[in-house]
Amino acid sequence: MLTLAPPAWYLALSAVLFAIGAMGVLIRRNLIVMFMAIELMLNAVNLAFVALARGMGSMDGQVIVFFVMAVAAAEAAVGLAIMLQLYRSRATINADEVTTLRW
Amino acid sequence: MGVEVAIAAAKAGFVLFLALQVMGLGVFFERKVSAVIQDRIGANRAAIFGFAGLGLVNTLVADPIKFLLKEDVRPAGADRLLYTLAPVLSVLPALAAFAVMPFGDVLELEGRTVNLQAAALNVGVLYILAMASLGVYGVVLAGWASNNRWSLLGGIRGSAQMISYEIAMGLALVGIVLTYDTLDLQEMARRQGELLWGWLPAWGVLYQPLGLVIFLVAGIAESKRIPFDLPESESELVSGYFTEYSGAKHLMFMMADFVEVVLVAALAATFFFGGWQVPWLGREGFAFPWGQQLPLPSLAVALLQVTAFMLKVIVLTFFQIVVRWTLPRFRYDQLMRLGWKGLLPVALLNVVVTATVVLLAGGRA
Amino acid sequence: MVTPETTTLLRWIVVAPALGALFALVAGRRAPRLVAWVGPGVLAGALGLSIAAVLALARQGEGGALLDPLYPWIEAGGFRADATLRLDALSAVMLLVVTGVGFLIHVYAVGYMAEDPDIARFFCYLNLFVAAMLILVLADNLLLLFVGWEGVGLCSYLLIGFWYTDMANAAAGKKAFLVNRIGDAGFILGLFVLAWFAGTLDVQGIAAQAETLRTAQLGGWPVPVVAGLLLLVGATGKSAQIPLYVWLPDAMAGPTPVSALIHAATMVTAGVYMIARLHPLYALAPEVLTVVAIVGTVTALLAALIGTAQCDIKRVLAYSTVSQLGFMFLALGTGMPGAAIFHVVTHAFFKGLLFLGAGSVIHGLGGEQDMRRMGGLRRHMPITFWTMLVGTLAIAGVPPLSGFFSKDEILWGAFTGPNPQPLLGVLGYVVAFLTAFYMGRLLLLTFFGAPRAAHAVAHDSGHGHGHDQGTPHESPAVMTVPLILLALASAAGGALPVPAIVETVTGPHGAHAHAPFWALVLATGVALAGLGLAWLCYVARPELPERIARGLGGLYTLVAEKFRVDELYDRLVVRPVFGAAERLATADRALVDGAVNGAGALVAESAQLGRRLQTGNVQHYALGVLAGALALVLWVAR
Amino acid sequence: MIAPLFVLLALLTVAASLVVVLHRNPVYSALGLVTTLFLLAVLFVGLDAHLVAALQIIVYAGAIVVLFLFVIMLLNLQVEPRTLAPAPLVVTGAVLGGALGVATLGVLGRDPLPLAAVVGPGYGGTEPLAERLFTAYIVPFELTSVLLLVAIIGAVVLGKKRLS
Repeated sequence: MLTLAPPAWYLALSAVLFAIGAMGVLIRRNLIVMFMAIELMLNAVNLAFVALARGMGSMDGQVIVFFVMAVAAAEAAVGLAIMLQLYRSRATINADEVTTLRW
Repeated sequence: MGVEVAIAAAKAGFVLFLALQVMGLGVFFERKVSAVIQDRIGANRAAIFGFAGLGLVNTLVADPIKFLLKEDVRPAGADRLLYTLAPVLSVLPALAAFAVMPFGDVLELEGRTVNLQAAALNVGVLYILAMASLGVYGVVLAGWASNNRWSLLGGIRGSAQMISYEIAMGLALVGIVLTYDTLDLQEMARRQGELLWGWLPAWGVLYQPLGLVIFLVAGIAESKRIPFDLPESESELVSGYFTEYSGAKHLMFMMADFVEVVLVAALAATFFFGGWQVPWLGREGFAFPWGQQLPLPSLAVALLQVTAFMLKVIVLTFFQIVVRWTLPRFRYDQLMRLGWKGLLPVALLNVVVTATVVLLAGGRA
Repeated sequence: MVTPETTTLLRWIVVAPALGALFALVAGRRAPRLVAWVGPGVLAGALGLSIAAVLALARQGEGGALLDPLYPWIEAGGFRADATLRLDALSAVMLLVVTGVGFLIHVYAVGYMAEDPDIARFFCYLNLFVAAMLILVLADNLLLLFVGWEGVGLCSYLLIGFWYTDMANAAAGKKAFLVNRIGDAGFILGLFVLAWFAGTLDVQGIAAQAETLRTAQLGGWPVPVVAGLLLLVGATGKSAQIPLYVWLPDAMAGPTPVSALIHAATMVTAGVYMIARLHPLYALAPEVLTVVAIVGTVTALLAALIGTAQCDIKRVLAYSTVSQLGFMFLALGTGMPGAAIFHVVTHAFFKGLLFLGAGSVIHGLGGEQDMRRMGGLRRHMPITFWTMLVGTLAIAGVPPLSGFFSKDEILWGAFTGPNPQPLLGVLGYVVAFLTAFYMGRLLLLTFFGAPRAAHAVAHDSGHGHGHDQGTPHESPAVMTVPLILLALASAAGGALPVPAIVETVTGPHGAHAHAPFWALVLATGVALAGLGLAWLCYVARPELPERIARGLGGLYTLVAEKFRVDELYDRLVVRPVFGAAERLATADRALVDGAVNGAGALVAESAQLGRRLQTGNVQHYALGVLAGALALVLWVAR
Repeated sequence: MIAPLFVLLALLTVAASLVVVLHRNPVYSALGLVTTLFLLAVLFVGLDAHLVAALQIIVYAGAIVVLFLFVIMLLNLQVEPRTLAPAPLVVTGAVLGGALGVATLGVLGRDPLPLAAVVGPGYGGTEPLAERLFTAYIVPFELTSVLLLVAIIGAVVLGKKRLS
């Protein structure tokens, strides 16, 4: 039915969301917020997949979205567990205070 | 066009009416049933004209008025926006879930065929699950926005609990979905009208007794009621996530509580007890297994079905209230153990067994 | 030639002891007593299966064979080696010896090792050895034979060092393994040569390629000579011939049943078996056969000489084994594999018997091995004495015991065989005389004369024989019954028509014509003379050996010190190798390590520059990713 | 022809995503994320992806963001005194991010996109998705289960009070 808009517009929205997510990763200090920005980027990509799937009349894009969700769930579980541990040992989740992993 | 909008609005209104009425009935049950269980009279001052039975009306009307007239206190340091938003987010998803609830088959009226379901959605089961999963936000945000440590603890408990039991609930529904091979609730209700061996209505409870048990347990846990009311257990957390709430906002939390009870009852009825099905009642009227026919007009059929659905919902609501006043509260670790080590494996087993049987019985592979 | 019959029987002969080993490995710690039943039990099973297989073979008539193809093993280009078991007359003889003698020795070991806490490990190794030996014997091609060859070598190593807490035992095991490695290197090279020129390692295939091989050349040498010599190196390692015999005497560090089974009856005959099996190849190179004969004779003489001056009862038997193996090589070298295998069989009987008897003596004395502290045991251990007497007479070659026939076959063959070596034959008679002498010495020192053991018995110097008693005692029935059975075999084994059977496989036919009567008399006379000299020296005039030793002076010391071969090897091989290794190690540290470390240091130094990029702040990295993504998009947009 | 509804939804989505990135309070960031996800689900419905829309809400809104909120509340994060990273990073990040967005939009404008005006009945439902998932994508699907198992184990180990 495609009542709202042609896929290209969805893709444009997707690009904007992705850019916002990418900026979010860079400009924030808080690791959890950075993490959320990453989720935002993933979702922007999901939108592109769904829009292109609709445009091509194929289900494959939606299948990929399914996988992205599974990966995002796994990532969130492990990532948040890491942040809990980080907070327990360092009492901070600011990116610029966790820089021992170098050299 | 106008007629269709009117019909749609009427259906939506009817569903809401149904949900809220049964909810009110639930409040009354809560008072009276608890009294009976605890061997006391209960709400005996609410009689109207000396007739205690009218206390029902009294309760239904007096309680909301009382809440609405109370002062709406907002604690210092509370987050202004979220403090207000939380009760709305609590009650809204529960009410929204009723949109896909079928309350009758079809009504043929002046040449129109009206599907007795507010919104026909081919992924109705998933919609229900989605709404159920959104319900958690009200709890979490209320707990956080109150700026009160008991509330916060309640919110944390609530979020963990609801996520945990959502899994078992979803898996219990997978069994029933496999059995009836559809995600559409209306279709599922129709399938349950088929007859086994020519006389037994093929209700879900016959195929999925284990699924019913898991669904009811998980559903009660989802609605955060005793014995799963850890997020609001008064002996530990005062009132948990809504400790700080008063007035109309408190009323909304109470409403959400009872709407969820009715929702669980309605879902259990739809999935496991044939929904609006009356045994042997088809669109044309009764067709008894012993051969007798009793034709009925479409309107009568629809009325019978709606009544049957309401009766089932009321009975299941009543059942939940009996449970609530019968069982003691779990400890938090027991709650988690039951969810993850009890219900989840059993639900998984149920899914595997169901899938195997469906496959072997020549269901679509 | 009869077409070989295909069967699935043979694999079970190999599998049975392997299962026993597996059982001992898995359940041994928990059920050691069960292992003592299972260990010999699987051997009984293998023996039964072997008899069934041999009967099946016998039904085929002369030249028949059983084949058990397990699976295709290696197929690389034109080369092909299958895991196939083959039973013909030659392997049938070996099969019966391995399973039969092996079974008796297993039974004996139940008694001998009864009080060892590690009995499960022992039977695990022992069963594994038998399985490997059976692979060796039944292998259809040389590559599979090599699997068994290495398997028995491994088990030999494990069993020599069985009581590994004693450093000397562990060192002996290591020595055996290393010396065998040298031989194995030759063997592998021989296999390469054969695989290259014959295109197959199949025994039948090699025989069929005889014409091709005869004319083939490798570096100016005929291929049969090269291959034969390389394989001979392998055989000298496994069968303890000069120059690689030095490991066998040390191998006596293992438990006595091991010495009997591996280092007397079966494994050490693998080299003999291999050369006999490849006789068609060796027949193409008479010069190699001559080398084989010379090696055998010199080994036999040398070992016999050393044997006359040893005091450890097992060591005497060990040198005796080396010496008898020399006889077998002499037989091979004179082109008489039938005689060689015949001696393998009789030797398995009487040397197994002698070792088990010696073990019984050691057991009875609570671990004593020095003959100078024995004596007079005849009355205390009658069964052991009588059975060992049979064994001694058999090895000395006194008619009508088995050794007489097989040895006679060899000695006479040295003069009349297809590749006659009269000079070596004369030396053979000298060795026969020496054999009779040192065996007589062993028997007399142990069982006759005055008991010199009383004081030695009290304190147990042995390997966990906890039951030291005041007087020497006869061993239990589980040990003596195998002795009796082996004694019967040693006595009557000479009647077996082994040469005739074997020559149906190896050829040449009819080479085992019996010696004339005067030769028999001569042989008997030599044997009796040896025994008589022993009687003179150790019973009639006990002071005589002292005088002879003093009279010989340095020569005697040289013999008693085993011609200082170990020291010679140490000087010639071990130390130069160590010295070269030291120098190479220095070079390695300076050059190779220097280069490696230098490269590492270079990288580390240059990385000092790059590491400033690594701030540890994840956002800086994310910035890099973003820049990369942007670059990609711009490249697409180009 | 672009429905005004799409414009409205798109603007709301961008606004919500900006809340995620810019709000000083992590809880509001999380709520912004939920809103974004919810609006995306609505957009998915507009693209005939009903199942994906439902999953989006169940998995993302119902589980993943709740996890975020759960952790934020567990750590009791409040309004941050220093929200933004050091200025140079913020400037570079904003410039590069913006450039990425602009560049992507530029690329999008160049080529005509495929447009299947009509899709078959049942498109976006459970059946066609399941059919692809359990045939062409069966191996990634199974691997995903392994991935999730590993993630569960990792999260459980990391979630323990003490790491030894």
